[in-house]
Amino acid sequence: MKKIEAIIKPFKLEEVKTGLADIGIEGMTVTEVKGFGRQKGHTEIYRGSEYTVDFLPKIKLEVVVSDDVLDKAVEAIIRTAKTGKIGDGKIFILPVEQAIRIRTEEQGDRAV
Amino acid sequence: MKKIEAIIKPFKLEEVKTGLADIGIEGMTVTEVKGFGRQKGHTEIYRGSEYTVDFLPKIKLEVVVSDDVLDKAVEAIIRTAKTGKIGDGKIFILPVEQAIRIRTEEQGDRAV
Amino acid sequence: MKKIEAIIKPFKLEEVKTGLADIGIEGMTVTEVKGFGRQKGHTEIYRGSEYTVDFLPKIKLEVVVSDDVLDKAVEAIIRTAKTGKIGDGKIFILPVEQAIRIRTEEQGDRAV
Amino acid sequence: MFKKLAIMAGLAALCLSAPLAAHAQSPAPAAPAPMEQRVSDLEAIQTNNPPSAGGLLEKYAAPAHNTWIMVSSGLVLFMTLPGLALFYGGLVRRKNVLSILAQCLGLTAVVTVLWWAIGYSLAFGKGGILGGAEFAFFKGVEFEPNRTYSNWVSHNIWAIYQLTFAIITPALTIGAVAERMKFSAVMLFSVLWMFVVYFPAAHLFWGDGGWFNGLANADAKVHAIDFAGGIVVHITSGWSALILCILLGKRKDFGRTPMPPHSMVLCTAGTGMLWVGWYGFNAGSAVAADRVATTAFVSTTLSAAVGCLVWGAIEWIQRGKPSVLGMCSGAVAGLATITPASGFVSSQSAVIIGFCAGLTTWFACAKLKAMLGYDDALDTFGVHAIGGTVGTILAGVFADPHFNPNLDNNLSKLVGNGLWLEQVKGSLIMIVWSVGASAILFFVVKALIGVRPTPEDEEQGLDLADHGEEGYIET
Amino acid sequence: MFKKLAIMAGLAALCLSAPLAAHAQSPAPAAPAPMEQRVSDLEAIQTNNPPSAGGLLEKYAAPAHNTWIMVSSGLVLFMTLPGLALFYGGLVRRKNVLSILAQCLGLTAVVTVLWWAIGYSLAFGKGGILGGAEFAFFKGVEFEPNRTYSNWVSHNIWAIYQLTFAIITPALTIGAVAERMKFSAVMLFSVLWMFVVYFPAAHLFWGDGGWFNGLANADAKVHAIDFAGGIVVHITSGWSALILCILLGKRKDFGRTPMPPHSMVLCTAGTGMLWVGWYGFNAGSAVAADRVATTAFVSTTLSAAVGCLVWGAIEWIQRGKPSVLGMCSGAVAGLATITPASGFVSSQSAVIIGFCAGLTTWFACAKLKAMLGYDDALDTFGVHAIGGTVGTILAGVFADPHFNPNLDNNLSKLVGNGLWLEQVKGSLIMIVWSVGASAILFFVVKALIGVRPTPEDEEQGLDLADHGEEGYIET
Amino acid sequence: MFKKLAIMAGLAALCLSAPLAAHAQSPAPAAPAPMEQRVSDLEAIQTNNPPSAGGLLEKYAAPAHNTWIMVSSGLVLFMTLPGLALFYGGLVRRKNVLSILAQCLGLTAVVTVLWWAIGYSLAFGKGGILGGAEFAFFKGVEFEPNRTYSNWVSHNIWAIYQLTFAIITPALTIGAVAERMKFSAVMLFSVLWMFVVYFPAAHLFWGDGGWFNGLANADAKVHAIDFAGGIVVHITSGWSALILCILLGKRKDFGRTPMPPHSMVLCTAGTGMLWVGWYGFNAGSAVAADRVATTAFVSTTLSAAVGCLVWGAIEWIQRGKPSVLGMCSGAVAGLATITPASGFVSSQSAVIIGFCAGLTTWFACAKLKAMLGYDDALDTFGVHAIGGTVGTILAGVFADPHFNPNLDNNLSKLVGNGLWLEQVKGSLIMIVWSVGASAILFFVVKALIGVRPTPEDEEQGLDLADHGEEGYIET
Ligand SMILES: Nc1ncnc2c1ncn2[C@@H]1O[C@H](COP(=O)(O)OP(=O)(O)O)[C@@H](O)[C@H]1O
Ligand SMILES: Nc1ncnc2c1ncn2[C@@H]1O[C@H](COP(=O)(O)OP(=O)(O)O)[C@@H](O)[C@H]1O
Ligand SMILES: Nc1ncnc2c1ncn2[C@@H]1O[C@H](COP(=O)(O)OP(=O)(O)O)[C@@H](O)[C@H]1O
Repeated sequence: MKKIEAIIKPFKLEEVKTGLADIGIEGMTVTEVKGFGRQKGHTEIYRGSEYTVDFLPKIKLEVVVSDDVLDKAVEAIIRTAKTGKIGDGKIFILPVEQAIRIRTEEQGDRAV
Repeated sequence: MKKIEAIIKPFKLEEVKTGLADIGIEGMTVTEVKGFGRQKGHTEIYRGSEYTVDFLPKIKLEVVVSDDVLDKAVEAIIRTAKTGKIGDGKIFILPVEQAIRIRTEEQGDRAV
Repeated sequence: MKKIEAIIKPFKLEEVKTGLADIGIEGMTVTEVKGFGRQKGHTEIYRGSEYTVDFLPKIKLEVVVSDDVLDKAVEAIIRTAKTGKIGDGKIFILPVEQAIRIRTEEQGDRAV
Repeated sequence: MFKKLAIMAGLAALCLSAPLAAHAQSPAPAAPAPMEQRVSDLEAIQTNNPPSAGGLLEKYAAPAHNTWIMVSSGLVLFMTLPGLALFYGGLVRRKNVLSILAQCLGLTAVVTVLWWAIGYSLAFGKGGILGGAEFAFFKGVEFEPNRTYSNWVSHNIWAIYQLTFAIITPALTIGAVAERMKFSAVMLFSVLWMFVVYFPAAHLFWGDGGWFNGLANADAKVHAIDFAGGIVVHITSGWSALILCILLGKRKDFGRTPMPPHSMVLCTAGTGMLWVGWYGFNAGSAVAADRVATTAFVSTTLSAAVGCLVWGAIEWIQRGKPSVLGMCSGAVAGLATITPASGFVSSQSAVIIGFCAGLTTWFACAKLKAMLGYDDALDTFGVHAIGGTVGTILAGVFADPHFNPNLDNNLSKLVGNGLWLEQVKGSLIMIVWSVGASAILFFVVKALIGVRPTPEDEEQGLDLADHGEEGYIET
Repeated sequence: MFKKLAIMAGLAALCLSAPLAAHAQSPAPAAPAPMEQRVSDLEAIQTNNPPSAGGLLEKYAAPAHNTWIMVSSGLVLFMTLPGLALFYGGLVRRKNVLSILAQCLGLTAVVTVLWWAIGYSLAFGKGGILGGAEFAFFKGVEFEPNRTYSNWVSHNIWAIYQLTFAIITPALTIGAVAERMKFSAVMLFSVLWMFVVYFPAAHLFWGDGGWFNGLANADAKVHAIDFAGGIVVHITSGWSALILCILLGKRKDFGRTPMPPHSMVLCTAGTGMLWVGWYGFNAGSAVAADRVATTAFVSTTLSAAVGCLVWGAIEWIQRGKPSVLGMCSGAVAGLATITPASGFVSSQSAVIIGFCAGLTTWFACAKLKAMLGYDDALDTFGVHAIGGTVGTILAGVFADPHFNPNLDNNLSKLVGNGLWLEQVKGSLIMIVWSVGASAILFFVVKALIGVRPTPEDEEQGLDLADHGEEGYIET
Repeated sequence: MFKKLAIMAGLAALCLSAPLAAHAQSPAPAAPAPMEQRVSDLEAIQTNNPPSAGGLLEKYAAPAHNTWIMVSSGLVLFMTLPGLALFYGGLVRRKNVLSILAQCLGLTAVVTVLWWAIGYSLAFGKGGILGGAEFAFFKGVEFEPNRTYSNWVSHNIWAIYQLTFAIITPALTIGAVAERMKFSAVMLFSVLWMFVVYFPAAHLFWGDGGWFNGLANADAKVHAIDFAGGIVVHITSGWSALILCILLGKRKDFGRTPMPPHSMVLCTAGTGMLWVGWYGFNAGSAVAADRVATTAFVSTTLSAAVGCLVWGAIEWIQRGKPSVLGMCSGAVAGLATITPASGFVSSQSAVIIGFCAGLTTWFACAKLKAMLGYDDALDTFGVHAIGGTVGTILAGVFADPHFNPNLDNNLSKLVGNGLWLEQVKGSLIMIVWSVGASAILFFVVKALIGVRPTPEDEEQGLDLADHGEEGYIET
């Protein structure tokens, strides 16, 4: 099993979710995060005091998948999240040793 | 060392925390996340416009533990987080290569 | 590649970010989290009802780095995040199997 | 009683559907009255005395007094919307904030319609316990003052002014049962409660011929005074709240899960609005912009300030820091407590009353509640029942004809003498009445439609369960 | 220093114990008018009749009426800031909340300056379609009443009172185009719109010699009545809003991305403020604290309450729960719909009008909009255009001289007769005018400076794009 | 002075504890005065002239004027709670929002009690620098007007009206030291400051016999005018704020960490409330609903609007977009700047004053502060000190007896002549006084209880440190 962590633009979430659902992925977890990268932020000025915002709102999507679905899932994310503009984000793949569904205590691929 | 990531129902947090503390776990980190899964969401209607919410509020609990505590910890989480109803959440176990306590720069099991 | 997850005090974020940027790290993702640990919380009282807060606001910083930068990055975080007081936080290092830049589909070290 | 009501309603409906004719001619100008009479009528406006019979002004309200009561009506409505809505709304958890707003808004709308249809008539028509149907559907409630209640304020704006009291009273009650009573149950309970508790209470203490209307009714059975609603508003709502929250039971996970206010910012903003609006409540209750109004304005200000200070000071002494919620609570307690006394007392007495307000309500909220263990979610009992009761009794102690000459009409023997005992009597009767009636109504509503949400709904929050909406959406 | 201060204070107290002299002598009294005239002038203040010529009071406004209009001016401004700003601000997405606030604030400021410079003069000077420049820069707009508009209210406070209407009207419009129109475009459009739509509309229906001013102008071309702005405010803004939002196109991703209100808490708080402020709008439109004012106060209350109930009830029946937004919308719809009728009708009629308000605006917002598919973001059309139009026509049906004797001046033949047809005519003319003019102005503004933000700006939110600020900062 | 105060307090306490007897008889009706006198007294109410001696109305306040001052008192309190509380509260960081609310609420309560006990008497009793103890504990401050201050407004509501000014003045100051001064220190400092700065200032410029009361005191040492508090409120608070924030030092990490407003939504809502409330502040300062009141109402509106526009326009030109904070600041600056002039000037002058307001306060906040480097957290100095000073001087330039006939009493020679110089003198004296006294008090408070929280507390936020609460709880 692998965990896919995708950092994407917030307004792409719906599309990515649908894209993943289309290939049969039924579970995921999202977090509102702030990203720092090449995409430049903006400056706000409050009565003459500057306030530079270089952490931009992003969505972190976490999906744990069995190894055989991994590639399809990554591809689905790339396809749906890409705008081609700087700041589109990253996908990281991490190893997962075990997954357990709390309700049923099922383990492994059956739990995700 | 392993990292346990547990996605649980928000109102179970107190119980899970106590459950973990009871077995001697003294540190953990929680994040408010939104989960998509089998548990179905709800529809809100604002003056006739529907707004379907299928990301439900969840808590992600992260605990890094030494290998020998792992099973007890997982078991404690399952015990305290389970309601038996759909949406109880998942536990994922990921390998951790190193842990460092920033304050003391202690490393490994002593840092968690 | 490794993922560094650092749990730090919120007001240290600017410094840590600068510290990482200084050693050439150009991307990172931060999340507002709540931490439970040795640092003790506080008690609020609302008209006689106590409300104990033992989850304290923390920042989780995630940086995926190539293996060769890892040590410098960890060191930079420790240096900038340390206050020497309890609650300074932890650094965890996790293996990453793959990284992909969504925009360009670049993979591996070139993606981070 | 319900049969009588039904008949009344039927009759009124008939009147309503009859052609709205016959009333379109302006009053034919009579021969002008003698100069002396005309001037003294004009003076009577300034001194808030009744006009002479037969003069031009007899059919008129006075703009100055009308303005004050229009303003006061606006202020008291402002107390409920958005004042109380934000005060209470800030005190609940995030997932229930809309349920509070919905209840405040829903009660405003429902009580308005009830009041127009029959409530005003039952409260301010003529009778002992209740008025008759004479004013159903605001029949005859028009521009000309109803001089039973006011020398110079239009009957219709007086009716609306009183409406705003009728609105806020059940809205206060919902604080005790917040976060765990279904919207439908709150609405049904409140509608019944208006008939069984509020309309009688308003009539008994303020109505034409009301049995406990010590100020205006020489033949009152209890010679109680209640300037702006210590009994009629705060005792009825506060004591009903107590029994309701006991019968309803505690919130799910009460005691196990912390339930702190989700936004002390909203709560404090609401406190400010309540304070400002309360001037309409108390100073408006003079039903004129006269000496009694300014007296009430002063005493209201002082009691609120002292209540706020006292509560804050107790916390500071007791645990090293004054909380914002404590100061807000003290201010509101000071306001509730001075209410029955506000137009009767000196500024010095107001300070003393504010002091007692802070002390007693702090004790009720921070100690008594914990000791007894009921779950009065937002402390309606602790603040309003205790404040209202203490204030009602203190009104009997401190009422002073120098500040309100009306006390000399029927109460000259009691003032400074046994008046406080009448106050105790009046309070006790309405406490028993409110508690008893609310208990019965609770079971009626429970039997009819149920009162509590399912545990899942309570868990998820009433905003989604009862209204299908969320208070805040982050995206 | 303290000692010195004390001594000084003491000395000063001694030195200055002389009387503070008579600092209140006013314009030298002319030969006093006969007693009869003086007394009847004083009575005229109470009855809101004009003063006699040549009396002392002819040059004066009356404090009682002035107070009410000062209060009302404050209330109507309060409707825009913060009332409408919060109501609308809560309904948009988080990233656009400041753009709403900025537009409300910016319009307040810009319209104020326009009004002072020339707008008041164009609206309330003498003429058929527009007034002249006689009051430009508030020349001559001072303390003495302009008795064309009011017996006893100062000309200058009347001008400010009307300013608050001129402010809120374009502010209502922005609801339809929220989240996708540039700040600069909103400002430019509104400035032009004031000249092309609002000033004429205000003049036509309310101005001295206005062609459609049925109440005051015996020679009116259309004998329409509009008590507090059903046509002048709600029809002009609401129908302009419709055409604007159609021409502007839908919000980016409309239909694909959900766009729920980011804070129903702000929205509900704003609703409460709108309701309270609306008393200044409607009851203030009597331009006196007289019988018409209290009539309007009553009808406003009832229509709001009934509108709220009806909308809530429909939702309850239709999908099992009443939403807070539904109840808020119903209340605002009740308020908008009663506006043109408020000072003309009985309480019973107000209830019927409130009922129609809830029904029709619910249908427009929840059904019609979906059927036709335009993106009226915050339902300015659904609530204000529909409410205003329905209310204008119903005002013609229910207007009753018993509640407003002014109807007997020029309209006695039409009242209860063909008045509703005049109302239809007046409405139609202004609907066509508003839609046509707004369409043209839209293209003008588009050509000059463009109307829509870039898709990136719209994506990021107008708060950052147009103002470089964020509504909420979490740190 | 403290000794004297103590004696006064003792005496007053004696009075207070004495039986509340002797004053309970209603005024015995004297033989009616001649008709001419009675009618001219009634007219005097309408024209705001004093009543004749010995007439019936001599002992009465007039409902119309009383209503306006009751309303105005409510409005000015509304400015502080919740107006200023939200305006300032929105501008701080999330972790300090409650500390602002607590300080506003705490000051309201504390100043009220001080004012009642002795403050009103010191400010409005008779004397040169300070009044005496004649009104301690509101002794004799009752319904009958104090005709030194008002012809027709009750003494007690006048006292409460002035209280609301006494409340907001120290509350303005806290903006400069926000986020880094202990609650206890703010309270102690403010209490002392009231005695050393506010009570004298109010007395000097407005009090009976006040040395700088140019309007009412023919023998004034400086013939300054201050309509609604340019000097008394804005200069004292604003310049005290400057020295305080310098002595206190910068916020921890100032310059290194960004400290943007946590909620421009609250801030803007507060701005709207301040604007509306300011009508009570300025138009209420006529202490009557007379021509001066409506004049002030007009000029207040115009200056606010122009200030808002100017600030927004500068930002637009300078960096391509107008910020909401800029527009809010400009509006508040316009309000503060017109304050001393509001009841003295034409609408045209008000526009010019608003223009200067926007320009100068923008420069102070956006440029001067950065140049000099002090940390005036919420720009109390930049907006209130600068606005108040500029407005005070401009009041001297533009004051016009046509708009305020009282200028003809003692100042006819100075108006349009050297009056501006008197304004400069008055301002300078109070600037020096405020800065000096505040500096001393700062060190007194520092020595007694310390002024700054620990760095840890400052880091964690004052909400938790000083009040043990959080502004927002997400669960
Ligand atoms: N090394 C990294 N570790 C963790 N997150 C990263 C890293 N680099 C980028 N990110 C995340 O990806 C987001 C997009 O990166 P950015 O460099 O702005 O654009 P792009 O991915 O298109 O080159 C960032 O905002 C950040 O959240
Ligand atoms: N494959 C997955 N990867 C990451 N998170 C998941 C995955 N599947 C489920 N989750 C998380 O677990 C939560 C519960 O899952 P759900 O399917 O609703 O119920 P249950 O776990 O009881 O079957 C989801 O809301 C989501 O946050
Ligand atoms: N075992 C753990 N797993 C995950 N997070 C942890 C763990 N232990 C500590 N943390 C995080 O680190 C933070 C700091 O830990 P704490 O014990 O308070 O101080 P210190 O790290 O200085 O000893 C905690 O608030 C929590 O967020």
